Amino acid sequence: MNGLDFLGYAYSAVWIAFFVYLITLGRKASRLEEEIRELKK
Amino acid sequence: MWQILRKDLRIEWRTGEILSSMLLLSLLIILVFAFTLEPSRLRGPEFLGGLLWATLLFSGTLALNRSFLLERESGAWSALALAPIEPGSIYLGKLLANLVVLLAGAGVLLPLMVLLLGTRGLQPDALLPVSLILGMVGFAAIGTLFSAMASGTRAREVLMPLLTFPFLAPLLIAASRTTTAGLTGEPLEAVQSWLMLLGAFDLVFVVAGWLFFDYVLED
Amino acid sequence: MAGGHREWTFSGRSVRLGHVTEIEPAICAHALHKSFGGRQILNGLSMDLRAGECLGLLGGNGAGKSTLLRILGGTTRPTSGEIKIFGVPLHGDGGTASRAKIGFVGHESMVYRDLSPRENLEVFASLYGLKEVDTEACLQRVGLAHAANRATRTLSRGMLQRLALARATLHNPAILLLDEPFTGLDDSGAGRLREILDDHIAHGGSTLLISHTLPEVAQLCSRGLILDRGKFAHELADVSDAEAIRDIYRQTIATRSD
Amino acid sequence: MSSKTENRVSHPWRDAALPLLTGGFMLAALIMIFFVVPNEKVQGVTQRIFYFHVHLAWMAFGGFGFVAIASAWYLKTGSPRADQLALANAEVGLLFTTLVLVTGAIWARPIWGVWWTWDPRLTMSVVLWAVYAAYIMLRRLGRGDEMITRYAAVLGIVGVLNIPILVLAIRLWRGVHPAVVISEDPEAGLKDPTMIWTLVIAGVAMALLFTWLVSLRARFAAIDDELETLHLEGESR
Repeated sequence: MNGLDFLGYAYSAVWIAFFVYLITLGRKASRLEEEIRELKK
Repeated sequence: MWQILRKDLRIEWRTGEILSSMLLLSLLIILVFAFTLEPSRLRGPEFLGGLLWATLLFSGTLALNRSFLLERESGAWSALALAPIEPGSIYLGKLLANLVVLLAGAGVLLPLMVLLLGTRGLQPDALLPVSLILGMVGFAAIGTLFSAMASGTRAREVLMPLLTFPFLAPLLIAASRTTTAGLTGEPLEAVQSWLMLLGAFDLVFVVAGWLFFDYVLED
Repeated sequence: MAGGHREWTFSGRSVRLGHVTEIEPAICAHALHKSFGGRQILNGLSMDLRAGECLGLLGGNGAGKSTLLRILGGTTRPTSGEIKIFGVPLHGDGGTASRAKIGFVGHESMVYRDLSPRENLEVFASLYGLKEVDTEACLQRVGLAHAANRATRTLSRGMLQRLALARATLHNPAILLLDEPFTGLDDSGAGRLREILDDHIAHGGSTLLISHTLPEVAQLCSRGLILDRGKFAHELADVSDAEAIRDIYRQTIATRSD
Repeated sequence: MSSKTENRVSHPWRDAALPLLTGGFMLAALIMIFFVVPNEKVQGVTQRIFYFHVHLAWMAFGGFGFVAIASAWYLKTGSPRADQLALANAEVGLLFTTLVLVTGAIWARPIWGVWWTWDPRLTMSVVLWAVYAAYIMLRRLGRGDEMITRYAAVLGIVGVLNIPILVLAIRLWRGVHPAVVISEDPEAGLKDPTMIWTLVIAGVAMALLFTWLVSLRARFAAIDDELETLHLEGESR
């Protein structure tokens, strides 16, 4: 495996991790929005 | 607009506070240049434009800050907001008053720098005042708008240069270039595009300040 | 101004009565909100200042009285809401001109410390576009003639308050917005302020007065509003009896602690 | 907010399509850049960073444009949504500008032999970085203060007015003394069609990522604002 391939795998891994993080952030935002809607009632 | 210009000049004429503090700081900055850089190397006229603008930038920031501190003290700024004049006119009045002070400062500072740095081989021509005035209009336009904003916040001394300096990047490049050209007798053609750039900068930001001051005047 | 002769001059002096119409209130504020530093100061507040009336604004510390007054005067911009001065929106076309109808005395004197009282009045006269204004008479009216040329920086608190009063009444405004105007004034100063107010009311001017001294409100005002946490808690149609106000005031504050 | 009564509001575009599309395109772009696309003739492997670098820059500057539009919208209507969008665009734009500077430095080191040079584009990026860092600083200073929000909106609009002048000034400035000359090899540049494809895919991926980040940031800004109001209402009850 040459250096470029290695970098490619590394960056893809980083991206997938970041992607998952962003998805959880989105979930968290939805949950908070839900809670605020509840609180308003 | 003229009322505000007259009022500011009257105060400045009486106290001389802004101009004297600006000049004193300028002198100190020249000393700093002399101590930190080898003074004999600063003799070349090609550095003078840049050194002058660097000095004016720092001392001018002080002057602009001070000018709005005067307004905020005892809340006179609110009285301007109460008055039946267009916010744009208040902006132009403050801009002109600041411009007069800044130009006066530059007028004193330039010969002082030539004297202290021992600059040789100067050939000043009509380009020099033109470049100083064009540069100062832009500086005062940005500075008046942003120090009006900064003076309303709790971190005014820090915020004003933070907001102003990046905006002044094109102005500083153009003004130091043309001022150096005006000092060394370069032909006008060499800096024509720089002068046009300065003009455009002045026009854009004077108009922007005039338009947006409405949102800055009131708390 | 379109239609009707609301403004006319009498021997060179604008007569304030001319502004008064029965239809339009002097100030009409609608749904004012203001938050500052993450705190809601005004909470959807609406009010009228009727032409010719003297309205007392009551409320505890931090109820939002001063903020309301500054917003009505146009030195602070509301987060949302609308203000009309004699039917003209304050923030809009013609809003600049309607600022000339307002005289404002706030917590701060709003004058330049480096100019003398006389010079200050000259500056403000020029800002209000007054060609010939008798600054002498204006200083005389507030009893500051003897200090006309002193540096404002050296004036005492009460003298500054007098100067602020002179500044606010310089242009004979149809509306006076006063935020605890008696603060710092001695007996003679307070007497002069009362004279000015009586004169203003007699000429049909409208007044909005913030005060913590209930007898003062009872003496000067014809109507009262109690402000609590950015909302109006109570309207007092009759404020002639200071004791009665005090009772209602206490009641309003008492309901709050529930 | 709205008077919607249903408990769960579904946002299929925001919650599903946008994340999935971004994830897919970004993965595709990474595969193209690292495994598919051939080396450029002159700059070699280093040139691959450009597939991201260029789009990062475009999205960052586009974001600053959106700051100005949202700011103008805020000044016109006072809508909190506009303000949240301006903040989100400024923050994500600043993040992307930071990445532009980092990728620029990584590229400059092997090609020009230095980490930093006063190249027009790099200079431009660093000045804009400072402008929007000051913008965010101003906003941090006055959280929840309507006056500061108004000032920031003015700054957001005036900041964009500065960009064309800045571009002209820096072009003129560096034009006088060309710092680095890149060889004019006719073989250089994007000659292979896969290079163009990579560029396009990376561009779409970057645009999607920018949109996703901005939408997330704006949602959290809205949540912040809502919590603030709820807190205040609770206080005055």
